[in-house]
Amino acid sequence: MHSSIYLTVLIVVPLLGALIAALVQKTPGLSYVVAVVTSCVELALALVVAVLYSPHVKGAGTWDFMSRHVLSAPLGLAYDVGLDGISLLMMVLTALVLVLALFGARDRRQEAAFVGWLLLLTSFTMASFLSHDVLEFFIFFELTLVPSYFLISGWGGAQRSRAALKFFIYTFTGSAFLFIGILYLGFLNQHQTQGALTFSYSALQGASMTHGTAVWLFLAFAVAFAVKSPIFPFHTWSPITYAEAPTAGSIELSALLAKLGSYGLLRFAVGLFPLALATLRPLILTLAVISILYGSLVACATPDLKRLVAYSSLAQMGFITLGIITGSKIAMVGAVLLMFNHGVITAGFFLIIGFLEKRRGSYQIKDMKGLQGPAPVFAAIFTVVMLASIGLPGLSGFVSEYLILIGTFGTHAWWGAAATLGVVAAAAYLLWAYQRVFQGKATGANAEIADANAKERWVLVPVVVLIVALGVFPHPVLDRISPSVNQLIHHVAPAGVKK
Amino acid sequence: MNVPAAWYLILAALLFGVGAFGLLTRRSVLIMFMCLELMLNAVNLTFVTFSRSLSDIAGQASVFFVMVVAAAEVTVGLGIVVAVFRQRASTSVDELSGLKG
Amino acid sequence: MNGLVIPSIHYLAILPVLIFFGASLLLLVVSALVDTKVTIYFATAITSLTAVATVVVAFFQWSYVANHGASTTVAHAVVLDGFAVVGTVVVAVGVLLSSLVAHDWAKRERIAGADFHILALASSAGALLMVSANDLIVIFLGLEILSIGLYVLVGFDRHRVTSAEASLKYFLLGGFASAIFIYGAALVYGATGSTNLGSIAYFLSNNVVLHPGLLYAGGALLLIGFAFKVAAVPFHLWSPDVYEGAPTPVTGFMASVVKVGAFAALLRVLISALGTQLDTWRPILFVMIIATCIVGAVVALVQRNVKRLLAYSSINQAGFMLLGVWSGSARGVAATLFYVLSYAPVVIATFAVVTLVGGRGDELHSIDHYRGLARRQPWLGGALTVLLLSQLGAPLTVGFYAKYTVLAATIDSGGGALALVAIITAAIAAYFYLRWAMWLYADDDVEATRVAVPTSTGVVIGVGVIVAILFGLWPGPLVAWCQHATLLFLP
Amino acid sequence: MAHVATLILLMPLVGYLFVLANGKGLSERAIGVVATGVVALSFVLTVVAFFLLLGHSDREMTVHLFNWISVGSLHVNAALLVDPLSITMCLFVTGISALIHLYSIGYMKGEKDFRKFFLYLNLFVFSMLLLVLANNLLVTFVGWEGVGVCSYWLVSYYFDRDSAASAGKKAFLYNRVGDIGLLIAMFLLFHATHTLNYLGIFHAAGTLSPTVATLTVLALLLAATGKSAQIPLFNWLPDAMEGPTPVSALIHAATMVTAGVFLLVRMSPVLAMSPDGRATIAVIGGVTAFVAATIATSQKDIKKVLAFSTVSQIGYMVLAVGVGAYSAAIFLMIAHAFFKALLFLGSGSVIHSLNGEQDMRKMGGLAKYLPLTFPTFLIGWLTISGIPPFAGFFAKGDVLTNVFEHNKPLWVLGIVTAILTAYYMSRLFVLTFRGTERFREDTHGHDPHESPWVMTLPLVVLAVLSILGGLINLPWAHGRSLAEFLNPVLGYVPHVAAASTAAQWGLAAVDVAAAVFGLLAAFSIWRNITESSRYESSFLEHVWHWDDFYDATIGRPLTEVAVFSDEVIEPKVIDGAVTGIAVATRNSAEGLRKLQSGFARQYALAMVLGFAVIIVYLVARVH
Repeated sequence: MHSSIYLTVLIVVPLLGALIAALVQKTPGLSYVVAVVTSCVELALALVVAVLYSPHVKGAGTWDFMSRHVLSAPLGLAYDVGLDGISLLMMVLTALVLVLALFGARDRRQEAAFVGWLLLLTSFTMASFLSHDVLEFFIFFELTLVPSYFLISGWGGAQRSRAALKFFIYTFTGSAFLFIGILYLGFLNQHQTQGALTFSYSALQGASMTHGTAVWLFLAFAVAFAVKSPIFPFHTWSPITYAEAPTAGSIELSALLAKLGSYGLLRFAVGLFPLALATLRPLILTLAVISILYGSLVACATPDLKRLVAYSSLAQMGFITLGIITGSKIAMVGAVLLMFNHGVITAGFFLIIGFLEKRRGSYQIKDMKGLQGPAPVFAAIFTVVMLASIGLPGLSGFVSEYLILIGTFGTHAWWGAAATLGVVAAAAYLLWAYQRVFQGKATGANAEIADANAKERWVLVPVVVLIVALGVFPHPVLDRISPSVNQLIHHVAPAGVKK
Repeated sequence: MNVPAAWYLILAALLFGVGAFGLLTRRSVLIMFMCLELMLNAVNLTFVTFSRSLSDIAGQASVFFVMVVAAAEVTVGLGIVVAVFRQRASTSVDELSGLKG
Repeated sequence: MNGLVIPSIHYLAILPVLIFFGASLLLLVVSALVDTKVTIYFATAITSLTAVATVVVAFFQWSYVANHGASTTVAHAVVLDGFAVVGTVVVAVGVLLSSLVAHDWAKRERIAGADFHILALASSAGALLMVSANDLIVIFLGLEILSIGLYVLVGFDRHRVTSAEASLKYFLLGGFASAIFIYGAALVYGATGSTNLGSIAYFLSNNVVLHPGLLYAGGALLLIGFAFKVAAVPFHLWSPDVYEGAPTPVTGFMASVVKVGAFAALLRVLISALGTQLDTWRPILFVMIIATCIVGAVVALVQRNVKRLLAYSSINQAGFMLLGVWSGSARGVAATLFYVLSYAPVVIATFAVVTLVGGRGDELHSIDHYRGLARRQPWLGGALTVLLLSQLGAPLTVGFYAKYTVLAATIDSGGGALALVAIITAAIAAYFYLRWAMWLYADDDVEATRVAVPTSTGVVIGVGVIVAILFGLWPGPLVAWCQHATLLFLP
Repeated sequence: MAHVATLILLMPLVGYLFVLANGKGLSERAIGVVATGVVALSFVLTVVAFFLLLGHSDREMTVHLFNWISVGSLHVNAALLVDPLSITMCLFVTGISALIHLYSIGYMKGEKDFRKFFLYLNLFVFSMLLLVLANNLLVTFVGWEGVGVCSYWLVSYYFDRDSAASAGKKAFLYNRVGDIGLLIAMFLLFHATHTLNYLGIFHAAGTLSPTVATLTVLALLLAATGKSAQIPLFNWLPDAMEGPTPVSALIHAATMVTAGVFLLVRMSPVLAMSPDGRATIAVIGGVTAFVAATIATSQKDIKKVLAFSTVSQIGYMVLAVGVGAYSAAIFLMIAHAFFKALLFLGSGSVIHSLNGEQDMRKMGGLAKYLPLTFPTFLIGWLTISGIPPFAGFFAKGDVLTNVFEHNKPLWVLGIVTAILTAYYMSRLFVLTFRGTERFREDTHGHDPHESPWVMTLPLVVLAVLSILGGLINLPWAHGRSLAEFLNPVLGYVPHVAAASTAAQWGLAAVDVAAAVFGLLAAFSIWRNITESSRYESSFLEHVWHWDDFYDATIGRPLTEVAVFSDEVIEPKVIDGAVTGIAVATRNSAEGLRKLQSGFARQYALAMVLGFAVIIVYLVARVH
């Protein structure tokens, strides 16, 4: 077992970065440098932790880097961090996405504030992924709203204020239920143990409850996470938000914050209320499948690229939810993997869209045509990302989607079969978008645009590399996920989950 | 002759009610003051009655407090009325509805 | 009838009240005797001194209580317990901050003389009395002292007609409310044979009530009296008008100090006196809380005047404070105490900002006047943002833990549904707090002028922000203190 | 052996990466040489592997590369299965690919994206080899999708032509629909047999329940119809002719489109478990063969004719699979690869000589201008028409004989199709090489020029192969025949009395008769006319209105639903619910604020009412 100091540093470094960035805001550009350095340090740290975690691959004990400090006994408030294979992946993603956002989506307006919010957001997200305490998770989960809100409302597009408010209020309302649920669970546990009020994950896992209570609590949790993910029909905030947010914001939101939803669903909803699964599984599976098909359908018709990615994310999150809920181990592992892959893929999408928007001053599909002529490199990279998202074997998206589908098919054949249709749908809307944007004859402004410059290519390199590498050699990652999922399932097992 | 305590209480309640009713129905600030006074005196009557029937002196003591308070209220209240009257030569509360919504 | 017995008096218990009265009288006398008007600086100095002295006294009170436990004095009419001490501290701090804001305000409005401070000190004395009262009559006295001072303070601004209107409305309705309250006290006295909270509790726990009707009616009337003071729906209608009409520093004072006094007394009456009747008054409170939370949050959505907006916001907050009362447990009392304690400085600071933006004549309170404030003056705007986020209940601000504690208490006593409704209204409230915050960062418009930030007001704002953030990061000690204070709650 | 197999697979990938890595640096010549060289190399290696395999006692060996996916009970290795079937496939895939690479050097000369073209081509060969060499369904699926995406790229190679872009998309989507079949088949098999390895599945095939077996076979059939352009998913192939002609020859004639047939043959042990499934396959194949043939008779574009002819020929193969004549299917597949590649390349050479003209009405009389293309094309024509002793005769004969043994009605359909085949090919031949010269305005009066040697050499080689191809599986040559070579890996088929030698001669005679009849018919009709509304019905020309049908039943409705959800459901329903709540709140706020009338006495009244409510409650409580 390693010391928890690593994780604490992971959480604190971005905070310090934000602080320094604020302090040096007088000198132009310096704050950006600070942020970049911070992000690189963060990523390096994340990788170090990932390496240190390796011994657990053989799945002895899956939790590591743990420690718990009670901050306020009467509040049951504690600083309690830990890392297992699932949060490991999310941690790396968090650090990675920050780097991509900073390098790929620089915004020079009030730069100090901009990077400051980004760093804060990273710190809070990191903390929520690393929390081993439900209340602590909730606090940081809520906290991520604030930086996102200011990023959107400060640097977004024309309708940014509407988008920001909608995003905040919607998710805030969703987490209201989560909050009540957490408190209820905490006191339930306290009344049982007659001990101190605690929200420690492992402690609450021990709480016994009636089936009805479990169902209600699960719902309370699920609503918040369904909004965050988002899952149909709670997705209405996402298209406008992704569209209006600045590129960096869209990246953070879709690649990272959405995963907070699915992560919470897996770790807390499923992890704490296995009893409820038996009852609610059909409902949630159905919603997931609807998300897949409906998202793809709307993506075919939606007029701009960012909305397109928003709806495709809806579909992808549908796959993830499917894998989490279906209860087959294979599918769960696939879902966790897809959380990571989808993060990388959407980041890639939004980066490219951002670059194109910078050149064309629009992300409307109708404003673009035949870009493959003047910008073959963009076209090529977009194709790779697109094919990964479609689920082309050999690229990262496929492995995760395949695992989810084959697992689901085993436990819930019909839902699995329905979800398989999503594979075609994804191809349909993405290829059509590709045709409209990149193929055909480029005229006017479209013919003029410059291809990716060196910096942009370098930003996109890691995306492509990850997409290919995880498509061909996923097993190092799978080896880290599987034991943790095993443990989770082992706990959930009573609720009739297939091993 | 010996009148049962209940009658006093009912009388007090009636007085209180009359006061409240007046407060709700009359426009003139001054009359509303009187209604307030009436209500407070109804309270006093109640106190005295109870203190008698409980044969406990504390009740009667409270009456003095109430009287003092009532006096204080009136002074302050009249001050305010004067201030308002200076601004608009009227003592009707209904004209004071600038603040709303 | 044997000779008159002078009750023994433990002066430490009533020392804060005496100090405040003394200070108030002192200022009064001085300003009466000195032919030239006493300078505002002198008045503020005295007030600050009083507040500090009171805090010091509170420290001694605390150690006394810690050693000897809670005790009553003056024929059990006044109580000295941890709860009272905390309340005293909050009131003192509230007065201090408000007077600091009023200081600059008075200078800006060219209001010479110490009148404001005299009145503020006097009514705070009332609040202190309510905090430590253990007898319905004493509570009534406290209430009246508090209110009568306020009536004048509200009408303090002679330049604005609205000020006088607010004052008269407040006076009429306040008088009505106190009449109702004292009538309730009378009925309870009739039903239980005493106005002393302790004796009432004792009586109710040992006898069967002959006339439950009397008791219930009395209790209801008392409850209404308090509900009026804390502006709970449907007894809240006065507050938006009064908040808008009153001079802004006074509004801040009302939103903090008055609430402390009212809630302290309310807790004592409902929990220590009528604790046995929990099942009776809980449903009433249940409905009242839901109405209060919803009306506060919803009506605020359509307000353009920030003072009215804050009035409704504070109605919503009052709903949350009542949650602690509803739960009726030690956890609940502590929660309400913590809520009031953490809310007071934040709201005073918020009104301090509003005072500044209000400008000469205290008129500029449309939300439009906040457009681009944070872009022109990052520090002021940032401070207001933090204060708003705290009232919104965002994590890492003290407001979050305030809401957390009351909700926890509610759920602990089985009020899950109530808690859910409350927090959803918090989500609604988030809308107007955020919209306001967003205006602060909206693109700068040209003709807007910089807002001057005088020192003492700046200090107040700073304090508010520090409280919001510091205890947001590190709520432990404060919460523990409130809990400890509640353990020393009588009985 | 293992290394050889690995190298066979890796060679094209090496070429791909090499060209990719060297960026714009390489000259066209260098690129062409490298790309062609690597493929030729892997052909040589395949030949080596072939003889090594002949030497082996058991002709079935697995080459383990690395562990790909391993979760819970799902273990998938990246591994190769070297057995007669895969080697046979490799042989003709690499061989023909090499030739077509060579041909492309000439054909694509001076194209803008010359480099990209060869990149795709190499990647395609790699994927194709992966498809045939894989030892489990999932790796096959990788290759399966790989060839699909390469085909997408190559079809929409002229991306600035909207028609090309759409065609590429269409190809990909139709294939995707087929892929659902393959995925479902995998899921079914995995949960029934707990493995995806071919050998494992075959081993457990006996335990499959009839339902699962049939479902699996149908799913596989769906996959095959997608990839191999069979009914109902056949109509992407003609559009795919938008790609450069070598692509049509390699991908859409010789190799990729036969992958479906290969898959079915590969899974023959599972097919063996489901007679119903096989019957369905046979019908699909027979009908497709016929329908496509009819359409081919009325096409004006030379490549379209060849495309439908391909569909029709593959129909024969599927038919063969359906009746359990797996070796016959493979035999026809190889022969078809030879002559169809030949025909496509020939037509390519023609098109090349006419500066890109594809309409047969603007050709004619080319025989004397194309001294090499003409004779080779002639051979191709005779071969496909089924004239002995060319490969086509034997291959088609083998298929039809087996069909005759199992299913008479389908045999009749097959014969009719044979007549049609001879007919439309002859029509094509006549319109192109005989008759009057109608191409002058295309060539601006010049004489058409024969293509360079890099293009003609492949023609010659393929012509030779078309002539001699029959040798690999002569009906009377038992022992050293393809059938005997493949037999061990093929699924068991219930035996029926094989036709007697006499009967076989009879059938052969019928085949020849059919061919000759079609031939003569074509010559008599098309000798001196170039178009005829009588013999080219628009119904056939428009592919039985198949596309319009899909468009009306699937395409447009779905689009409308999509637009509806985007323009109505999203804003009105999903978002409307939220905004509705917001508006409702706002309105109630406006209502509540009316209560705040500003009249103090009304406030007092409200208090009294509140008191009244409380009293009512208390009274209710006391009693």
